[in-house]
Amino acid sequence: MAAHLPSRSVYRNTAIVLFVLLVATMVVSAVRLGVFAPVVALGIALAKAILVALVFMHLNRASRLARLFAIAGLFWFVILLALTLADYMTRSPSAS
Amino acid sequence: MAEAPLAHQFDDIVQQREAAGLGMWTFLATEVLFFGGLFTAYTVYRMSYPDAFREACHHLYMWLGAVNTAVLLTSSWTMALAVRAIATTDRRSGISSLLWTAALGTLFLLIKGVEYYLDLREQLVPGAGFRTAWSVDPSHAQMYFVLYFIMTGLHAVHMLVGVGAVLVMAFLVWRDSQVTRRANAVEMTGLYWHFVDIVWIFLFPLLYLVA
Amino acid sequence: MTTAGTLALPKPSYLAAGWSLRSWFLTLDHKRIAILYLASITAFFFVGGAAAVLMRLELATPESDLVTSGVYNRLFTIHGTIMVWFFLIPSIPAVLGNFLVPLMIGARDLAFPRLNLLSWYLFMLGGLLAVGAIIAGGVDTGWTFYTPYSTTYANSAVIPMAAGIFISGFSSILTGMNFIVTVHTMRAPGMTWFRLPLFIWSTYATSLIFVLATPVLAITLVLIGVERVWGVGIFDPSLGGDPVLFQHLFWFYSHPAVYIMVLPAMGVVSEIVPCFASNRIFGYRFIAFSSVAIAVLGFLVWGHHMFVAGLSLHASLVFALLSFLVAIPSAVKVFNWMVTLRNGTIRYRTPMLYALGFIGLFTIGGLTGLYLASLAVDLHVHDTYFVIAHFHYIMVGGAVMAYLGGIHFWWPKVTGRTYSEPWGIFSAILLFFGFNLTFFPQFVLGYLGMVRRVAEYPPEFQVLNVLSSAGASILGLAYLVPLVYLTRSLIRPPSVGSNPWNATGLEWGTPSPPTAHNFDEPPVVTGPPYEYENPQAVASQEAQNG
Amino acid sequence: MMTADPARGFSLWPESASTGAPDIDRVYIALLGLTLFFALLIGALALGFGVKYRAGAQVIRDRIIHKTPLLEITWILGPFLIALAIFVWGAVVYMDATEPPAEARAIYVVGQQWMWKVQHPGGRREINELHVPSGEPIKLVMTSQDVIHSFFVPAFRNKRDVLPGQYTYLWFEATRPGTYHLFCAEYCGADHARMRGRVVVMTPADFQRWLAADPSAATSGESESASGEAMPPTIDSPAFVRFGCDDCHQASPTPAGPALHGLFGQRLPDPSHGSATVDESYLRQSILEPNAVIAAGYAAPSTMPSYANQIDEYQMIELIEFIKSLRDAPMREALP
Repeated sequence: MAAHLPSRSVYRNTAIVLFVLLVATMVVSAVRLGVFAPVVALGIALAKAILVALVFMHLNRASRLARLFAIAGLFWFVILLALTLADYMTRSPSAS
Repeated sequence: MAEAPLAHQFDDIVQQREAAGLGMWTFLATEVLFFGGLFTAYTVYRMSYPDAFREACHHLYMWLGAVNTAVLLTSSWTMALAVRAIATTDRRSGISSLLWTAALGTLFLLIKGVEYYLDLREQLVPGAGFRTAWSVDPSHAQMYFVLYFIMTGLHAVHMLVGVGAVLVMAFLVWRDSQVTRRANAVEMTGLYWHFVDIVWIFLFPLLYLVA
Repeated sequence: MTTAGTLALPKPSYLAAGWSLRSWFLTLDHKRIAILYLASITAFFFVGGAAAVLMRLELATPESDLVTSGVYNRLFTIHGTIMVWFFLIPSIPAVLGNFLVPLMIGARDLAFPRLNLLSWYLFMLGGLLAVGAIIAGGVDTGWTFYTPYSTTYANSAVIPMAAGIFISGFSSILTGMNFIVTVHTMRAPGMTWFRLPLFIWSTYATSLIFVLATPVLAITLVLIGVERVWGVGIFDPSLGGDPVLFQHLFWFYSHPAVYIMVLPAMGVVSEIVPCFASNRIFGYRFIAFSSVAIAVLGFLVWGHHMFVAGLSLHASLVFALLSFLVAIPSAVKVFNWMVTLRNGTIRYRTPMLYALGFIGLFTIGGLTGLYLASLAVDLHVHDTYFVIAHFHYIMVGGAVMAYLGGIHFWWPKVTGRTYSEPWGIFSAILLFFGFNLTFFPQFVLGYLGMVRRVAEYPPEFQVLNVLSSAGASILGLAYLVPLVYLTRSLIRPPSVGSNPWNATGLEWGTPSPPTAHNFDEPPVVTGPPYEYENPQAVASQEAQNG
Repeated sequence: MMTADPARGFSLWPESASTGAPDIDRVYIALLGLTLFFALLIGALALGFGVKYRAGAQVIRDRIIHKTPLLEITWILGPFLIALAIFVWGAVVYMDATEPPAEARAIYVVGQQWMWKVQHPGGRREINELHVPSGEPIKLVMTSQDVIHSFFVPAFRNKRDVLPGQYTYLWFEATRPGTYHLFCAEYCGADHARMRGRVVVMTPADFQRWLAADPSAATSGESESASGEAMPPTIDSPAFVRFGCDDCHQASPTPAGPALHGLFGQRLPDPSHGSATVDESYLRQSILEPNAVIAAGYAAPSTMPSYANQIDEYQMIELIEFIKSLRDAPMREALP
């Protein structure tokens, strides 16, 4: 079992990248990006989450099934969000 | 290498471990949708009241949020080290990593508590005493804080459960003569811990970096 | 289906393995937990049923004379919440699913027996809270908890009821997790996905909905609770909230929840029909995939509950189109069941009558769903008795018929006893008749414009309401009869052989009732399911089977 | 407070009294036919196979497996095409039934537990009754003071939820004078069942007389007016002065706010949403949340304060009606 696990340095490097991304998101938030600000902030958050999932949660070497369920959770959340917003984004400001 | 005792319903240890892993991932999918409902509500109201959210966000202590993010990221790192140590029969390092993880989790909760206290002092807690000095509709600013408290509050509840689980794991590893018998349980606890970390990774920019 | 190593040794059955309270209430045996669920949901069924009886009595006249409006509002809330969350949703999955999933796939138990027991305790805790809410004055929001009524205006025990449903939701989630993991990891050697009984496919699809939809209901109920207790706005527009958002979140769960009820029912029917037609099921793969298709599509259609609620035009069009698509996998199933009858040797036993009743009533229920999905007609029939009739055809005519069919089908396996066949046939026919008399007039009432959730109505609707109430009394009787003869069958000692129906499937290879660990050795599966030996098939043609 | 239901006898088909009702009936009848067809088909299959292949019957039972998925394709493709056709038809009828014509007469409806309050543009109010002329499109501008209600007139085959905090619209054109049921279709609390009323459809001439009758004299139902053809009532708005709207929204040379005359019905370019049509919802939102939509050419944030929590639904209706009355006429300098 131990042989399947990444070495300590992989974890350390991942942690360092995570910290760099944290600093990056702080720096970016200080810059005025307008409508792109949330996109960038969420993009960085997504990168962090993927790193944690792949390395710390061993999703990169998990069974296909585990990956499938990890993605299923995300996919169904996207269904919830997308179809709800399909309503809100198409409500014109003057009509309901 | 010693393994957890085989439960009667399983044929072998591989099947048992596979079942536990899949069960945990299914549970995490459930958790995604649990928080997903909140993220959806957040998105809808942020789109409806962008100015109020921006103004309300200014009242949060961004630095406390950032420090807390760093604390949680570090705890995920120590958790990953704990899983690795216990899988490689390194009991001493495993226990200390688990304790570090629990300590960092507790630190997170303490900082969060301080932040809640500061919010309370500045009349940012929704309800009758909510501050009135807003350039936007106060009910819209209040919506931000309602979501802020529910989202961070539910996350904090998850953290409490996580700290408890990590401490239990540390105790079991300490007590058990064969440390690898707990490897699978520690790994599952780790999955949960990292998931709670990921939730915060999204909460931080959504709540603290709106401005 | 060929099995090896299932010859029963003289071991005690799971029922004989102890009679102490402890042996039941701390059992980890999936079969005993199924019995615990059976007893508890039967009790809840009669609570919800009693409320329905009072409602139908009240509706026999246009005035609110038997009960006041306030009481009536509590009655339909009791009926809805108890029937949906404490009877229908756990009915087939938690009773038949718990009993059959390990047996059908050749496992000794579910993957997580302790979680399984915990599920039942959570279910009971939730149920007791719900009953407590009823005793503490009742809830008058309807089972849908629409805001801002439920959060700001209702003066009733909303919080205990919401808490009860929240807790029982975790019971659903744990059950779903357990089934998913069990089906994935614990199938017997040779039990490939396409050798699984179709009941397993539909239970698996149901479990996906349990796991992915229930948490959204849970968080929505939390938000209701927070808004009510804390007095802050989340859905109340006077405090900046949006009541339509509540409806989105609520129906994201509650529409798929309809498929939680009807998918397992389809699974039961897919077992009964080939058995009593002595014929292999037609279009196995299409039926299997249609279960998954219904589970997935079911998540994309919730907006059809909101066409007149303020949903934008674009969203309405999208949701309407997607809603129509659900009709396709449903039609696939119905036609495949029909063709399974062809060239069979059909025995009209009690389970088969329930299954045929299901097919007929589900067809009507499904087709009337098209009226509601078509945007135009929904403008008129939304929130009328047309909707009531439609979903009762699905949930009562569909899910409850199949549940009773399944109970009758597996009763010999579960208890080792047989019931009186004439009484079984009588009550199945009575149920079909009573059901149609109750609910068919409601389609007409709905199109005439009678709205739902009213204790009073204009006098010209009385004739149809009296018909419906008369039907309800027959329906009530048809539920009591099986309760009596099934209970009576328990008095005699077990007497049934392992396979009284000559059915295929691993569960029929175990003794009736099965032993505690189901199989002494894991069975080995070597062929596809539903390999029925048709006793009257022409031998020369059988050779062409290939 | 409940108005007596219009008396009706037993019937199996609802009466029809709007231009849109036959369209919806047609879709319904088509669906009935479809239901009948499939129910008979399934019934015939079940009965046919059920009798022919019953145990004991001496028939040839062929066990050849059909290898081609032709049958499956038939009953996947068939229902799909039928579903698609009904979807398109239903959607077209729905869009007609929910999109009010531009020239429709606006009448305001405020739902509250447990009554319908109606306000006509001329100021005439009624409770649990709605008088409308036949042969003219009517647009109901609806909101609720408390919970969600739903305005449902079966004879018009149309309903719409009435939500607190926003306007929703229901439009119809009544065809036949008469009295029709009005129901609340969305459960709204204790007396939801009694939130019933009636819609009185009158000939245009009768309606004009009814409208002109003295509102205070008319308690319910029609009251005869001898004054003949009524003039459209003059609209003035005390609320427009009380809330200080006139301080900024005047046709003066240097207005602090946009002039309002001719505003209603215009299509304004709006940077954040593309464009927005000024209708009742737009005016309502602009009064309650001045910053929600800023038309192109105006500075954001607006200097106008929010009137949320100061203005009730009836004052809102008054303001909107006043703004709508300022068609092209220059604004009067002195308001009463």
